[in-house]
Amino acid sequence: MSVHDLKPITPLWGTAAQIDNLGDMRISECPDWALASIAARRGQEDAMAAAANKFLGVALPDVARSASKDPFTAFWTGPHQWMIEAPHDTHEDLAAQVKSALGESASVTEQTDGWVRFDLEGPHCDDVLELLCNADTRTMEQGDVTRTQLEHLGCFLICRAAGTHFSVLGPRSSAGSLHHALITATKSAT
Amino acid sequence: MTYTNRADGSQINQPAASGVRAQSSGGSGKSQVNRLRGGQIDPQQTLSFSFDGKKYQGHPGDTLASALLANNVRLMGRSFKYHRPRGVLTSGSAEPNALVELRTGARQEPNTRATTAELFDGLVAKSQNRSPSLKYDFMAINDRFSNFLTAGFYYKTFMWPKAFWEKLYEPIIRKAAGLGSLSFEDDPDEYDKGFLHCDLLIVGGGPSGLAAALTAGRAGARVILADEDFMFGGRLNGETFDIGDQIGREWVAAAVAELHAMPNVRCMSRTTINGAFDHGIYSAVERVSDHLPVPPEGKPRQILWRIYTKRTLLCAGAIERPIAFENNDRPGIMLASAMRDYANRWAVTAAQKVAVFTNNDDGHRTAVDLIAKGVKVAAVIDTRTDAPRIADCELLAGAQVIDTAGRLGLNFVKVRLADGTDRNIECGALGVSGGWNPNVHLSSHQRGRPVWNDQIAAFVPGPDGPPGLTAAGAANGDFSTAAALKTGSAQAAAALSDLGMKASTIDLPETEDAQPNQTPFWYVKYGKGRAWIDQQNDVTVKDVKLAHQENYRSVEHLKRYTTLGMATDQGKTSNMGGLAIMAELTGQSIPETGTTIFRPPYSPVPMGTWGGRARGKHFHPTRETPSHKWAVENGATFVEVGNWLRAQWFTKPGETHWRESVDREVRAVRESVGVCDVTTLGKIDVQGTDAAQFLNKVYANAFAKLAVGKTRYGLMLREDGVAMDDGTTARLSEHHFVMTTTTANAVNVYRHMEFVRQCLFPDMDVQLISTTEAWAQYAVAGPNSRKLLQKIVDPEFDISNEGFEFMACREITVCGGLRARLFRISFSGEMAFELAVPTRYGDALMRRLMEEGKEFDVVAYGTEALGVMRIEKGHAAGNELNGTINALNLGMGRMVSKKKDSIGSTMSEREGMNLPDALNMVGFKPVNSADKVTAGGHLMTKGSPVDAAHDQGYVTSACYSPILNSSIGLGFLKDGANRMGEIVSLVSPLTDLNVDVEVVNPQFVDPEGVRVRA
Amino acid sequence: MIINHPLLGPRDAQEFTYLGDASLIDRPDWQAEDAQQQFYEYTYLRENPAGEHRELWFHEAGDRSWLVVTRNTLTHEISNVEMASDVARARGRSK
Amino acid sequence: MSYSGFRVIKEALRGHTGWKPAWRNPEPQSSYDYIVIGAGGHGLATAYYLAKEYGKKRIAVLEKGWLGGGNVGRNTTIIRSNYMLDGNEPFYEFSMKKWEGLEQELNYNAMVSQRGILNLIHSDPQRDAFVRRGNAMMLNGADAELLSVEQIRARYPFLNFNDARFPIKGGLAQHRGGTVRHDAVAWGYARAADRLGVDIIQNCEVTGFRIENGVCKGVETSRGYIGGNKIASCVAGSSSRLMSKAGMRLPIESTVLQAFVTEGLKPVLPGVITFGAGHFYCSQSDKGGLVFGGDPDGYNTYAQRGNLPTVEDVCESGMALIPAIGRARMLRMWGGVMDMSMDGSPIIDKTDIDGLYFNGGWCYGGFKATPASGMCYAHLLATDTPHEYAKAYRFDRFRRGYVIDEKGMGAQPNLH
Repeated sequence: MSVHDLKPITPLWGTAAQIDNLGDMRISECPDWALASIAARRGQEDAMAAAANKFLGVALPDVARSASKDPFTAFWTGPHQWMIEAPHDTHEDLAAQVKSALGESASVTEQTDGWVRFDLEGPHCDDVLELLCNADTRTMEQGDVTRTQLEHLGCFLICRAAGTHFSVLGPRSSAGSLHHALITATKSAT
Repeated sequence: MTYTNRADGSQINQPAASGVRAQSSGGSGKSQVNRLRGGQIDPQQTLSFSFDGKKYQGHPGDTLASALLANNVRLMGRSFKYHRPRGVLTSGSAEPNALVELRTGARQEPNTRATTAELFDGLVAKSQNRSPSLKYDFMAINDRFSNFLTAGFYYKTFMWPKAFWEKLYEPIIRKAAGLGSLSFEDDPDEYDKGFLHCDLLIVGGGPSGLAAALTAGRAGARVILADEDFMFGGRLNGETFDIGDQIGREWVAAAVAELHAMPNVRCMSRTTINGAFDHGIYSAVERVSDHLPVPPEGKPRQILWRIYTKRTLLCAGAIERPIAFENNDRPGIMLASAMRDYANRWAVTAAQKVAVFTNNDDGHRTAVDLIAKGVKVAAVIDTRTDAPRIADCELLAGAQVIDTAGRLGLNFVKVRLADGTDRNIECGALGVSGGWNPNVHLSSHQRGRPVWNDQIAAFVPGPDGPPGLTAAGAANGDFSTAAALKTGSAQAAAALSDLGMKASTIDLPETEDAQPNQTPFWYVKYGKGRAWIDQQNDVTVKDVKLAHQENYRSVEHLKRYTTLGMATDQGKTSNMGGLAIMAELTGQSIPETGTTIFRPPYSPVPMGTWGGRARGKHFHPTRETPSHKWAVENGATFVEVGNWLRAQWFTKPGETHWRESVDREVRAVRESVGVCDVTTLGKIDVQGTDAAQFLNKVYANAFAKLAVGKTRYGLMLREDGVAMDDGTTARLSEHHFVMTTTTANAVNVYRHMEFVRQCLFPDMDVQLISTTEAWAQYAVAGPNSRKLLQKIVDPEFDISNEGFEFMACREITVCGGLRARLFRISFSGEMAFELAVPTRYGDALMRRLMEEGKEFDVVAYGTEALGVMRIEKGHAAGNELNGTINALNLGMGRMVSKKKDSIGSTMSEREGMNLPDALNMVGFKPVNSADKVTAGGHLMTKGSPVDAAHDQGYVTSACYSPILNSSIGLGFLKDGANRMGEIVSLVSPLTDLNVDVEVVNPQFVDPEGVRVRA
Repeated sequence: MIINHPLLGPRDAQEFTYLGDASLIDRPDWQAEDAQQQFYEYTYLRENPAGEHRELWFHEAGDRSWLVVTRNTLTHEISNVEMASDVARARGRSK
Repeated sequence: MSYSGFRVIKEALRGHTGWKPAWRNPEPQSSYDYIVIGAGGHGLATAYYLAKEYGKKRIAVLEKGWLGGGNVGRNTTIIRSNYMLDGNEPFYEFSMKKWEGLEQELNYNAMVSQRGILNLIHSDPQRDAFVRRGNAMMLNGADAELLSVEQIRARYPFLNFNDARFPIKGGLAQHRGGTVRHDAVAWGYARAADRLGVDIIQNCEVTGFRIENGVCKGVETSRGYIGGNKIASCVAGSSSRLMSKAGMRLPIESTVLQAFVTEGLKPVLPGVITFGAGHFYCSQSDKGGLVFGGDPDGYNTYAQRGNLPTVEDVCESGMALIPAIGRARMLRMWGGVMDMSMDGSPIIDKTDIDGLYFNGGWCYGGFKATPASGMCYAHLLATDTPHEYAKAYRFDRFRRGYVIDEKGMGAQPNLH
């Protein structure tokens, strides 16, 4: 890992992640994740899938699904495209690691700081999310992923545990707006 | 999946939990002289409210209308045109008359139907559209002149003198028109929007809706049951029928309790399904807090739901229709069903002595029920000569009400008996029934036409309604309770079976099963006076006749000419009457004459509800740049650029005018070094073995041969040859490019490139990812930029002019190992670099640059200085790329490669885009250095007339250049490239300006490009 | 409206950006003799039918696929949804 | 019979028995010199000016439904001449001048109300573009005024000046802009044309053209064949459908523009106001309803209805601009089908088929153009030369590269 002396800042401008507890609901800013997207080179779809399986220890998931094997989670983002997630502490250079594993079979792009991740936890996730996006979260099972619009923002919504734990990945520059939306919806729904 | 039914009591069938400060008083007190016994109110608690400043009392479960009637207040409003005194016509959302301004201050809510406003303690309501008071309204003078104010009279007069329309007539009309008033204060309440999903949406929670919900709920389907009322039950709340061995409302309560316990059923009261949109999407409004004095902290007033459903069952019931007769609009005259609702549900009568006027058996029920409640029913007047005797009161068969009396409320009705004699019948209220119209509203929202059913003399939902929608119960013309239960259950089962789900109909108890028995009767022909059809808009039978006489005969002409059905009730009680009369006049049947279809919303919806939370600062999401926090701390003034907030300039202590700050920033950059956050520029990662080939397609100029480690300016055209965007693209490795776009076009360019990739060249090996947000990117510009960067860039990377020449790019590390990208590109015209690091380090990098730059007096510069410097350097930007400008106009005609195919290259060869005197981008400098160049000014050849015919071009961008000590500008001038040195007139009549400017090279600064290569 | 995405299933049309007539896939050959006329027709002329219409939608807030949607312009009924890249290949487009 | 206040009083005193039909219901004749297809505002105006200004006889207007039932029957009633480009501004200013004397000419009160239109400015680039536009207006003889924030606040204190996401930074006003009672325009032209002998034939749908040797001889209709020397299509919203019957493809797509009205309110807005940072424009009718709209739904359609995303987008913009309308209720929404042309500007031209003429592609600017469109089309029909104010509105401008693209959106009709 790099030894530079620049201090990172969270999407909500903190030195540490922001946690909001609202009744029995919790909204957490989760900055400690590295992200890299992979897209199969034309004709290399199978080669990439095999290489990714080897690197991740788990097969790339199907459409609108995620697959996890510690320390990685991969989720589908588009035709022949996935996002890989891993802890930032250990995988700050995730894109480089992935690129060296997948080689010329894939185009790899660092996305770590393109996104802000908020985790929504508690018994009223569905009630909150139905005020925010059109995803039918009540039918989402653990590992389901969908891209949806939330506060006019294109976001990924990942079901970590049905009904009780979701991750929202939104554009980092709008972290404040997204956070505001999550807070107001939670207050309204609970 | 399960629904969370909100456990605040609003979902279950209890009277409103409205009394935050309700007092327990027991009994109605003396004031409520028209309060009867029973009903679904809570007489143990008393709520205080006021109407037009006078205090009254009511009970939980009351509406404002029922409480006013209980207090013997019949007069509740004034009509639109004639300002006629009016009371309630209905007991629900179809109300045309009893509209009030509810609440006070910023929450004042005009045109609120007293018939649906739930009473709460402290409610304040005011009558509207009257002056000075409801009882004495000056504008009632219009009623005296009604003979002059017939349908469409205003189309025939007010034309002379010509100037009088705007100055005299119209102001008077506008002041008199309108209904209630806005407060002109910002709405203080919050509104939510949300999304729901189900298999079956049931619209209406009356008998058919409840039976349907039980059927589908028990079958395990995901069901949403919505009713606009605060209680489920529909008509059963206003009737006295038994269902099986239960009285109706007990059956309702049991059904609701069962449904409420089902996790797959969402019961939504106070929720109006108000629009049927494509593919099973319905809009609904849930009134979360309207029954409370103010919404609880953090809670919305209302929620706009977008419901995605696979099937929909319309169980919206029917709306009774009135009969038109002379002076049928006096307070106290209402629909027979409303009179019955008030008595049975709210334990209220509008008067101690009432009468009923009907053409059908159902009207007689009103008499029966009111008699049972101890109200005196003077007579049932039935238009049918063979009317059955049903109620225990006088029956006048074959009789018609031909006139009424009572200035502010009904005193008596004049009846023409079967034998032709007239008789006055004293009564304070008259219940009128002309039959029922199925509530087909939603079925016609997609322009499907209802069809005529002769048996009930009414329209029922037609076959071309919204796909997936069927109707049951009274909404489908099945009026009896038994039929409603039966069809509700059957249609729900059919809908589920259509979805491949198993459902069986439920066991149905026995109940009322009367056949509709009526003889169509629309209006009383006796009398010369006015008989109202549309009460709110004051459209009378005479108006329809006049429209016919003047050949406004199609239904649409009738509606538009007379304003029939255009009031806040959208003609729910009036359209059919107008149609029937026009049919009679034209000698056609009603269905031949036309149908009336409805537009969403079913009932009016507050703008706040449609707007949701997208208001004020949250209208659109805000995008903050990586240096935002630092900028806030350092005196930045921000400007909106799309959704981005960018620092416009940084005010230093002592600076009092923005120009001081901007001039300082520009000078500092040109003299030493400055830093600008340019993260907002779009960044698109272009990878793949065909990436270079792909760029050759989307850029007009060539990219295939760009060397690794180099950056090139690219001009992107639309297919029509007009410039779409420009930017630089860097080749990081053989198969990896990073493109930048302008801030404004980032999204469009990405979409366009995906179109080219997927739709035009699907076999190219190229992958695109937008990475705008992932990298914090700073322009470091000025003669000392390299020196500053050398303090930060790790030493193994040579960024000397030889090691990193102009337009170079490289992946590097900074500050001891942080991965970064460095581009040697310049927008300012100075030696400049753009440095990108992962966004989380952007804040720290900004601080480091400013710290390390102290020895060079580094400045942060904002968009304004950026803009000044790019104008000085003659770079086109958004103002120039205005969607009508091509490469030739920009002086880049030769960049459009003729040797390859690229988007836009063919169409850019069209004649009109290659005229000899085409616009060319040039610079402008005032001849008199004190003069100002104005963006938006037009250019005229010196000495030519100043008019459009002599227009030579326009100025797109202008600024004050602190380097040239002059105002300068860029713009487009006809044949400008060949007019260097010419003095032209810059005119801006809008800003009262006409100055001489010299046409100059747009590159005011360093036209040879020495500085950028230093 | 709801667009039944070939990969993702039913999605609200609000997630998509509309471009228009799917004939925009059939970009002419720039070296054809009458390239000017062909490009003029390609760029500007439309059938604009009242009835079935094949059209391009971009899943902007979704998986970034371009789709060819067959939709009736009188009823808005959608009868077919295809991946635009498949359609493009079937119509002879390559690189 | 002539309409006047005096006549209204006279008729009132004799029970309104004297009012005559506003127009006749003639049977179609076997042939006409001029057949205008479409009894919308433009078609009726064309027929009226053909008779009135060019002295032509034997004119029929064929209408598949009821007259005035096209977009003239469902729009947001705004008139203005605040265009930027040379091809447009003179035409719309010509139209504005026609509006200014229209009611007296037609003897029908269409409530032409020049209460002003104000386009709000929210950014510097927007101001630069509006200054250019305002100057173009003034150089063409129209009126324009650049307003400061203070001037706007004085007139509209209830706009969002407190916490706007995109603050108001100024505005471009045209005081002669305003609104007109749209139905009355159709009825006024219809009545005036009828009085000049024009046959307005309702419920007469054109089902085909009879074209022989490249010459259009007449039209097949639901009421039989009708021959004509000059056949003039004037059916914006259905142009592609109709012209396809003559084998033509047009540079036009059809989309729906939704519009909305609130319940009646006591006076709120004196004039027309347009938001510059969202899709919302609004005026208040004489009856008191706030009439507003935004952008088209954006997909091709012939259904006269739209969908929720646009409804919400427009209302969100409305609330962002005027938070005081939160408690006003939207009463009704409707949709009209627009001929969206490829550059956002209309076409008034001959076709390649002799005897067949075309007027369409009005996007959502058609209503304000009604008088000028009628005049220019009548001129073309009568003289076979383009009217001086419509000479840019030619078919061949696309092929030749002379597009009139006011918004700079290119060949993407749903964005104009």
